[in-house]
Order: sequence, then C-alpha cells, then structure tokens
Amino acid sequence: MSSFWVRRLWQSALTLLIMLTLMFFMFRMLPGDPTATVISPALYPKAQETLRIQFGLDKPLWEQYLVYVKNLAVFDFGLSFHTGRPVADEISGRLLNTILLVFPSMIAAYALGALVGAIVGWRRGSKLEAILVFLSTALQSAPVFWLSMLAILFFSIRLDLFPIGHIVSPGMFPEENWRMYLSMDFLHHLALPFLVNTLYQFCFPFLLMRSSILATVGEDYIELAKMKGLTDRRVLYHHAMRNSLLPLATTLPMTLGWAVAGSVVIETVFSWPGLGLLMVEAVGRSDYPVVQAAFLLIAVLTVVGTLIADLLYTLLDPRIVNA
Amino acid sequence: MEDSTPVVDVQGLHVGYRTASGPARALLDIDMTIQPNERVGLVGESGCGKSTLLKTIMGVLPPNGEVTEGRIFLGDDDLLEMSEEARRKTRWAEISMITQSALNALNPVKRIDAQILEAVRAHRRVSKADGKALVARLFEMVGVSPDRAHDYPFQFSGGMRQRAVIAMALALSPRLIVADEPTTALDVIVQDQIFTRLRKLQDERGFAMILVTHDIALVVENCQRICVMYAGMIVETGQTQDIVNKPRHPYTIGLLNAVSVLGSTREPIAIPGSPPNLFEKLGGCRFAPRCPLATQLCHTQVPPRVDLENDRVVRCHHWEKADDFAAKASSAETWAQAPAAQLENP
Amino acid sequence: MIKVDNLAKYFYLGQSFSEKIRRQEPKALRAVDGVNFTVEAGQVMGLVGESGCGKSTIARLLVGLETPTSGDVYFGADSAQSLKQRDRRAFHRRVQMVFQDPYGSLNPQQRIGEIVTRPLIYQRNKMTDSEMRTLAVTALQEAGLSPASDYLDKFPHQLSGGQRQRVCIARATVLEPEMLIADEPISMLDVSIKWGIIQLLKRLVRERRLAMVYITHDLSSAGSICDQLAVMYLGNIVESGPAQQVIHSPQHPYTKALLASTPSIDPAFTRETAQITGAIPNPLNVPKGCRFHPRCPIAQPVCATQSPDDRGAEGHYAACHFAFDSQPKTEELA
Amino acid sequence: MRTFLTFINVTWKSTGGRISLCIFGLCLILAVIGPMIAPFGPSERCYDAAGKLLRLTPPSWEHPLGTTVMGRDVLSQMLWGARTAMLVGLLTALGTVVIGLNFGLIAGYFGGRIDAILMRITDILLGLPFLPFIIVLLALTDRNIWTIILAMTFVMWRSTARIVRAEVMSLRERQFVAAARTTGASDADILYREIAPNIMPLAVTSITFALAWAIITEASIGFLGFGDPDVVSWGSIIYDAYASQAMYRAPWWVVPPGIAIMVLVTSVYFIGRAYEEVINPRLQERS
Repeated sequence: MSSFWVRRLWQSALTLLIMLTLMFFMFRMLPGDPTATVISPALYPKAQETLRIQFGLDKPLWEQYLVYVKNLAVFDFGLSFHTGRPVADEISGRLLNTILLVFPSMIAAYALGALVGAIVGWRRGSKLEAILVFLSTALQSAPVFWLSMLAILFFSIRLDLFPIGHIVSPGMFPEENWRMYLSMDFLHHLALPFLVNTLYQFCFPFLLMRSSILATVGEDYIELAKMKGLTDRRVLYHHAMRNSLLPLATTLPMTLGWAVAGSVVIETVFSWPGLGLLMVEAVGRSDYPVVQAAFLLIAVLTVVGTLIADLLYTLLDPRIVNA
Repeated sequence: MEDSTPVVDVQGLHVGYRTASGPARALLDIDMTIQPNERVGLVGESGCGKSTLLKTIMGVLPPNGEVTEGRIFLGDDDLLEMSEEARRKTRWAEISMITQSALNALNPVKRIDAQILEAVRAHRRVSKADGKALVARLFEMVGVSPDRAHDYPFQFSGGMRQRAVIAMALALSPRLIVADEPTTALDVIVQDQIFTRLRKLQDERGFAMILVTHDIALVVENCQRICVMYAGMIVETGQTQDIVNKPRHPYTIGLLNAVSVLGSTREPIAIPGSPPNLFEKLGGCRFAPRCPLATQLCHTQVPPRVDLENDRVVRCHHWEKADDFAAKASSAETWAQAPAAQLENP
Repeated sequence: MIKVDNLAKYFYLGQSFSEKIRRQEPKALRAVDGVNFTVEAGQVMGLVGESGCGKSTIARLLVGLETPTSGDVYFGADSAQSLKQRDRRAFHRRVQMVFQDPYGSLNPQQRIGEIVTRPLIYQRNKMTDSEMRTLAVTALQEAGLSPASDYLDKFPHQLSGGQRQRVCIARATVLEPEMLIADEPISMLDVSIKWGIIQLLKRLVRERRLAMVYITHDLSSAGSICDQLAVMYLGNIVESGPAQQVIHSPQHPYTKALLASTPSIDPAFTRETAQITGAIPNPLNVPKGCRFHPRCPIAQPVCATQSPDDRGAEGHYAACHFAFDSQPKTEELA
Repeated sequence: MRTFLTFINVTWKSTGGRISLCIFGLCLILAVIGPMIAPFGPSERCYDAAGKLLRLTPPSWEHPLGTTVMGRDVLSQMLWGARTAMLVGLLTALGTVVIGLNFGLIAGYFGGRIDAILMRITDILLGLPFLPFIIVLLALTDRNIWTIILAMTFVMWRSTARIVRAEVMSLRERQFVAAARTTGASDADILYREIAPNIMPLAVTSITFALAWAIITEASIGFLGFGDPDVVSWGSIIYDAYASQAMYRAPWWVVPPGIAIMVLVTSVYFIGRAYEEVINPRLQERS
C-alpha cells in the first residue's frame, strides 16, 4: 500500500475518533440533562443510585469515556435508556430497513439522472431541456415530506394503489424475520417511498450531469471525436458522458451516508421503521445511547464512503497515480 | 500539378456567428484551393477567422455558427450539401486534422491506441490483430516506440503527444491533413524535428496539407503556397517565393516587416493599431484603419478580388502601389501615416 | 550594475512515508544551478532557453517570488537577500517584472486605474489619491496608452492583448524600479503588434537607465532586442556574450542546435540540419559531467566525466570542452 | 452596496432571473408586512357567528385558505410563516457565507498546517448527519428560532469553506497575485484586496444555495416537531396538519405551505442560476 493510502486511512481514523469524542461529550455537556428521563428525580435516592451504577453514570466523565471507547471496539454501544436492550440490537434491524429503502432508490436516481441529464445536455436548447430543468429545480425545492404527503394523498388515499405507511401490513410478520423482506407485501409497502425518494434524489445528478455535459461540449477532445467521424451517439456515450460521469460516480458513495441521515424525514411520513425514524424517536425520548450510536454509524458510513470515493477516483481516472 | 482536380476547393464562403452581442461575420468571401500533395500555409493573427475556416471545412462549427453562402468541394461533392451520414463518412477518411493543443485534444481518460483505432473503426471493420499492427506501423512512422501505444495521453511528453496526434491523422491515409498550429506549445528543437518528419511523411505517402499558424517563418519554410488572412478575409494568396519577395498587400508587407529575422540587425516594426472586432459592420477594407496607403475609397468599398499572374490573388484597392510601398515599409515613419497610428500618438 | 552571483534554486520533492522512514535524502530538482551574470544599467540581458531550462525560475528569484537555495543578487553593494529581510517593500520597489500572460497578470476585478495605483498603495507610500492618480496617468501615458483618461475606468477584459501588456508595463514602471524583468512579454501577443511592446521596453531601458533581463525562448527576437545574451540548458548558462557574437559565431553545440532549429523568414536562407538527438533529460536526474553530453553531436569520453569550465575571452564564454577550438571536432569524429 | 447593485443588474438580464427576483422580492415584502396585514393572529382561534369553533372549514371569503383543526386561519399562519422562513433563510445564509468565506480564504491561501486543520474540521462536519444533528442540538438546548439558525450555520459553512478554498487555491497561482506580490503587497493585501473580490461570484452562488437549504431545513425541523413552539413556520403548519391526522381530509391546510416553500426556494435557485449564467461566460473568457 502506498503512503498516500496510509495517510488517508490515518486521517479517516482520526476524523472518526474526534467525532465520537465530540459526540460523547456533547451529549453529556449540553444544558439539557438526558439522564433525567431514565433516572427520574422522583425516584428514591437509593433507586437513583442503583440506576446510575447500572448505566455506568456514577464514574467520572473521563472514565465513562474510556469505557465507552473500549466497548465500542467490540461493537458494544451500551444499553438503550428506553428499552434497556443493547443498542446494537435496537439499531441493526432498523439500519437494514433504511438501507433497503435508501440505497436502491439512490442508485436508481443516479443512474437515471445521469442518463437523462447527459442526453438533455447534449441536445441543448430543446424545449424538453427547459421543462425538465424547471421541473427538477422545483422538485428539488419542495420539502420532501410534503411531496410524500401529496403522494400518499393521491396514490394511497384517492387511488388506493399503495398502503399508507409501514414496512409490512400489521400482523403479517409478527416476528419480523428475514422472510418479511422477501414478501410481496414488503415490496408493496416499499414502492411509494421508493418512488418519491427516487424522484426527489433524481434532481441533483440530473442537473449536475447536464451542466457537466454542457461544459464538455466545448472541449477539444469532443470536437476531435466528431472530426474523427464517430457517430453522434458514440461521441456522447464514449467521450462526453464517460468523462462527465467521473465526478458523479465518485460522489455517489459519499452521498449514501448523507442519504441515510436524510432519510429521517421520508421515514417519518411513511412510518418506515428505519434508522431515521429511530433517531427522531430516540431524540424525543432522550435515549442518547441510541442516538449516539446512530450518529456514529452514519459518520462511519460517510467516512468510509469518502474513502471509497477516493479509491474509485484512482481506479476510474488514469491520471491519478498515487505512487 | 495545376491541371489536376483540387483536393478541396472552397468557393465564396461566408460564415457568421449569432452571439449575445449581435451577429458576427467571421468569414467573408473565402476562396481557397488545395491541390493534391500541396502544402498550403494559412497565416493570420488571433481572431482573423482561421480556426472558423478550419471548423467549417471539418464540419464542427459550434451551434451558433452558420454558413451563409458558399461551397466547399471535396473532389466533386459539395460538403455542405451532403447528408449528415455521408458527411460523417468523409471525416477523417478524406480529411483529418492535427490539432493545436494535443493535450486537450486527446481524451485524457482513454488510451492512445484506443483513440486511434476508434477513428479507424468508425469507417471500417478492423480485427484486433490488424488494429494493433496498424497502430504499431503508425507509431513507427512518427518516430515513437510502438510499446508506448497503450499509454494514456498524460504519460506522454508534449512532443510525443503531438506525434501521436499526427499518427492519428495518418491512420486512414486521408487526402488532406489540416494542421492547426501543430507546434505552438513545443520548443523549437522539437518543432523542427516534427516538421522534418511531416515533410518526409508527405513525400512518402502523398497527401495535401494546410498548415495554419501565426508564425510566418514556419510557413515560409514548409509551404509551397501561402494564404494571408486578415479579419475574416484572405487578403493575399500566392506562391511562397512570390509572396515573400514581392508582397502585394500592405498587410502582408507589414507582417513580414513585423517579425525579426535571425542574424539580422534590422529592427522589426509593429503595425499600428490592432485587428478589428468582427461585430463591426463591413464598410470597406477591414485593414484600412491600420494601413498607410488607405484612401477614402478604402474606407467605403470592400476591395475586389484581383487575379494576377502565377495564381496570385490580392484584395487591395492599391495593390499596384505595393512595390513602392514595400521599399519604404522598413521605416517607422511610413507606418506612422496609418490612421490608427495617428490616433495612438496625436 | 546588477550582479547575479552563483544563484541556485533547488526544489525538494515531497517524500513518501517509506522514504521518510528510511531517512533518505530528499530528491532535489535543480531548477537553477549556479548562475552568474551581470546587467549594466541601460542594457538588456537576454536569457534564452527551452522550457524547463530554469529561465523562469531565475525571473522569480530576481523579483523575490522565490528564495534562492544559495547565491545572491547584488544591486551595487546591496545584497538582495539582506535587503529583502530588512525591508521587503523597499526591495520590491527596486525590481519589477512584466509577466508573460497579459490576460492572467491583470486582476479581472480591478479597473486599469486601480491596477496601476495598487503598487503605490502596497508600498504604503502615504500619498494622496490625486498624487497617486497623477503618477498612474503618467505611467500609462508613458506606456503608450494616451490619453490615459480613456483607460483609467476600463476593466482588463475591455482591452486588447497589446494594451493589457502596456498596462502591465505601466504598473511595473510606476514604482520607478532599477531593474525590470520581462518574462516572455510578447510570446502571447499578435505578430503585428509584438514589436510595439519591444520598442516601448527598449525606450524605457534607454531613458530610465533600467537594467533589464529579457527572458525568451525565441533566439531570433532575442538577437535584435538584447545587448548581452546567455543561453541556458538544464539550470546552467552554457554560453554567454554579446548578442550578435553569440548568434553569428555560436560556440556551444547546444546554441548551434537552437540556431539550426529556428525557422527563418528569409527563403534564401537554408539552415543546416540540427544534429541534436533525444529530449531534455529529467531535471531530477541531471547527467554527470557535461549536462549536454548525452545529446551532443561532438561528445567525447571526457564530456561524460568532467563538467566543462567556461572557455573564451572578451565577454564571450561557452561551457564546452571544445569551445573556441579552431578545428571543430565533428569532422574528426565523422 | 456596489456589489449588491451589480448583482441585481446582472440577474435582471434574464427572464427567469427577473421573475425569480420579483417572487423573492414579494416574499421579502410579505415577511416584513405579512404579520401586519394578516387578518388573524397566528394562534388565534376563530369562531363562527354562533360562537362555535371553526374546525377544518374549507376556504371561504372569511378564511381564504380555510381553517385548521384548532380553528386557526391558515392564511394568517402562512403570512406569519413567511417572516420565519425569510428570517431563518437570510440569517443562516449570511452566517454561513461569512464564516465559510473567511475559513476558505485563509485555508486556501496559506495552505500547510492551517489548511490541514481547517480541512479536518470540515471533514468532521461532513461526517455529521445533518438533520439529526440539528435536531439533537435543539433537543438538548433550547427549541427556539435563534438556536435553529445557529445550529444550521454551525453545520452549513463547511461546504462554502470547501468550495471557496478550492477556488482560492487556483486563484493563488494566478499571475496577478504574483504581480501584486512583486509590488510589495502583504499577505493581507493579497488575500482581501486581490483574491477576495474574485471570490464574489462564488459567494453569491453559495449564498443562494445556503438560503435554499436553510429554508428547506427549517421546514423539515418544524415538520419533525422540533421547531420553535412560539413561532409559526411553514414547516410547523404542515406538522400540525400531519400530527392532527387531518391532513388527508383538509388539503387546503397542507398544500399552501408546501407550495410557498417550493416557489420561494425555486426562485432562489433560479436567481443563483441566472447570476451564474451571466457571470460565467465572462469567467471563461478570462481564462
């Protein structure tokens, strides 16, 4: 491994460490006392004491911190204040639900956005271009929760095509096992949030690709490709699009982490039991071990995504050699 | 050579651009003939329309550019009348190009051999082995080791990249190669090596060439004929020897005067003023404001095309005074009489 | 008189992790490697060479944009390095530069008037606005932009290349420097106006008794601009002397190759073919002995081992083992 | 001021820009005078002649956008919400750009260790889950509008800083910077007199993005129920509708705030784009 990657890994690890440290202290230093919800001042002092010891809150802050970091190393995120169950168990299923909703729609949105953006940018000045640019800007400007509500109003309530929310019909899969994800019922529930999210996420890659194609059109190598007698399609797909795709493709892994964080809103509207909804609930209940773990997870996703983005770049762009 | 049909014959070409600041007339009544095996030099300053002319010939005018009049014959066919597909088939197979900046012209993320073969495959089927052999042959021709053919453009030095672009231009043995400032970015020693190579290749393989450059010395050394362009017009055309020894257009005279000659202590003289912008309406000779010979006539009437002996064409109302003017042209006072000079130093 | 004394600039490359662990010496790119020359007031010294020969690094060293690895520049008795440390602004006032790119060297957001007065502001001259304006107007007019009032409120993009270069010259002269560095000032300009800029520079050199260093790749123009000429190759001056002498009787094989490769407008002039082969070596790996020997048509075994001293007299020197030999060695070799 | 006028001038040149400026201007005016012309208070309950609470009445002359489940006038809430949206948007955008611009300028210009530290900070901020983080901050501190503005600014400046830094790093290598240095300019001279004016077009684009983002984010916060309980915002109107379970029965309650957000944010995006389209050809011409 070259020194570039050694340094890069180092940096990422450091970033993560700083983040988890900051988060740890943020949750404990800020004015609102989250422990108040678990250890109600109304309890007997004795009971309060027991609870403190159970959650490890009796030790000095720095010691708590060391224990926290040590436990993290074995993926022990502590206990939920709300349920008393290990946070890791609480989160893992929720994360899967979010990923099943977010990743496919992100990938679909990026693929579609890039393709349509490229075609529209290549044939610049068309009516279709103006309409699409306007529509996608407007779409991007609308709050996604509102769009979701309109979609539910129209598709679920008026047309009765899709369920109003949740991941499966109530009572269908009481034990919530893997079979759930293979059922038609799950897909039926997934369809509407997937469509809304895809449509919403479509705007960014579409607009980016279009402007990036517009910028490539004037490049000398595009002109040369035309002069070589290549067909118009070949110039578009093999030269203009290939080169403009590079920045877009490499931002995708990074964006995935953000998309998980951004799923908060859409999950709330569709009552989708994902990480986002969990975070909102946990914040509402001051269940900070859960929130902290969710944050950490997203941070890891983003940092790893950034690393993958860098890696992709070096793989896809021959100009970058980290010798 | 004069009896044979020309490779490319441009007749009365007018090209304009629609821009935000109004229409611009980039080319005015261009006539240009290139015979087989001939090297023609196209000389002019920035903005004179030489790259528009090339783009029109190659068929890659930007969307806001438009041919308003004229024809471009390739053999017997008018390029401007062809269907898009027929036109595509002529590209690179009949006319290819050596571009100005090889760094930007080669796609940075594609291997060089792939970029060359792509051009070939757009016109005929080539097996993998044949393709490899072809690229190797081309690379040997331009003096780069064939082992390097599978590299990316950024792995090449400037000189090697330019050679790769030449190899690409030769790939389909076209009848005409257009070289647009092929060596501006290179050092003189490499430039010299590349031109020596190009002349040799032309002798061996026989193709016509248009060399476009602002460096008049390069044209004098490499071309049999010269076209001098100014502000969208070809102001003078003729055999190189004739143009250098007996220039007929004041701009040509000025241009020859404005460059330094190696080993000579003669001080060059700049032409006063600067080239006009192309948005201005054409009220007369576009060189008139910078021309010491300019009269009222020049400011009002576009000079007509004057055909002289030995394929010579001049566009100047006062071409007959040229000899007289050329004799005085090496003194700064002569140029101080141009209208633009009087504006500069009142 | 300005004296450049043994000036050198090495750029040290960043090291990889493993190299640092093994404590290897950092690789040095010897951009300028021990250069000496002098420029008299009222004279033009030309530095000629191909890209990568170090001529632009010298320009940056002379105006203080880089700090030399070793060596110094003397203005009379003052050392530039100590002057720079003592009073950076005073140093900059004495040396000014005209850059190659008239488009990039003017701030696109500033009006011409601002561009020309900025140096006075940066020098903290404590002048009033009208005093500065007067100076700016004079400088512009002297640079051939008259009446200056036509230009003061324009933005750079409203001017032609030649006019912009005149603005650059006005900006340089408004501080009344002793030395002017011109780095390829005409290479990006149109042929027909180039010489106007040269004549302006020459007039300034004459009238203001400026010492000018003129940097170019073009031998044919250097011949008619410069009084003295120095030819550079891989960070060294390989030949120097009075301009006409260097061009008419070149002594170093590299100078000869450059001359033989320069196209000429004179159709009667047939130049000899350049004998030079190969490309400029990587400056990270400078050849031993004479730096030119791997490409030299007259190289001998001695050239690979011993780096040549300057040979010559009366101001014309060449760093070649065989310079000024009456019989060129080429024939013996052939 | 001069910058502002050129900005208006430049944007006005395209039709899209002109329409967008008008819409934005209208929203701005409504933000100022909206509460004054609003027929009812934001949380005032309306009753009919008989003294019965007007729950979920459809649009009428009296209540052009109908009433909510609590009997509040939707139009009045919308007008009060305009003030919130504008206040949050403008202040956040301003804070974001001022901080981001200075950090970007300094990091890009000086490079080295300063740059490394600043970039590490933005890395950390980039790793934070944007919306959840702001919600947590609000939950732990104080749910009021100023905290929202501060929290958003705290996270959002990272992007501006990164973009500005990249631009400064390329501007730093331009010849006019070298030219200024050779005339004796100090680092501060170069940074603020030579480089900063060239960053302005970028700053304008940044402001529009930050503005758009802030408005949407504030709405999302409101929708998730973490908004300032004392302030009506377009997001909180939708939240009330959603929480009351009445939204699917009362479209007049849900649709207007969404449309208002969409129209305002679209106009902001188009203003940015119109400005960029005029500025860009000039940028390209120079390079």
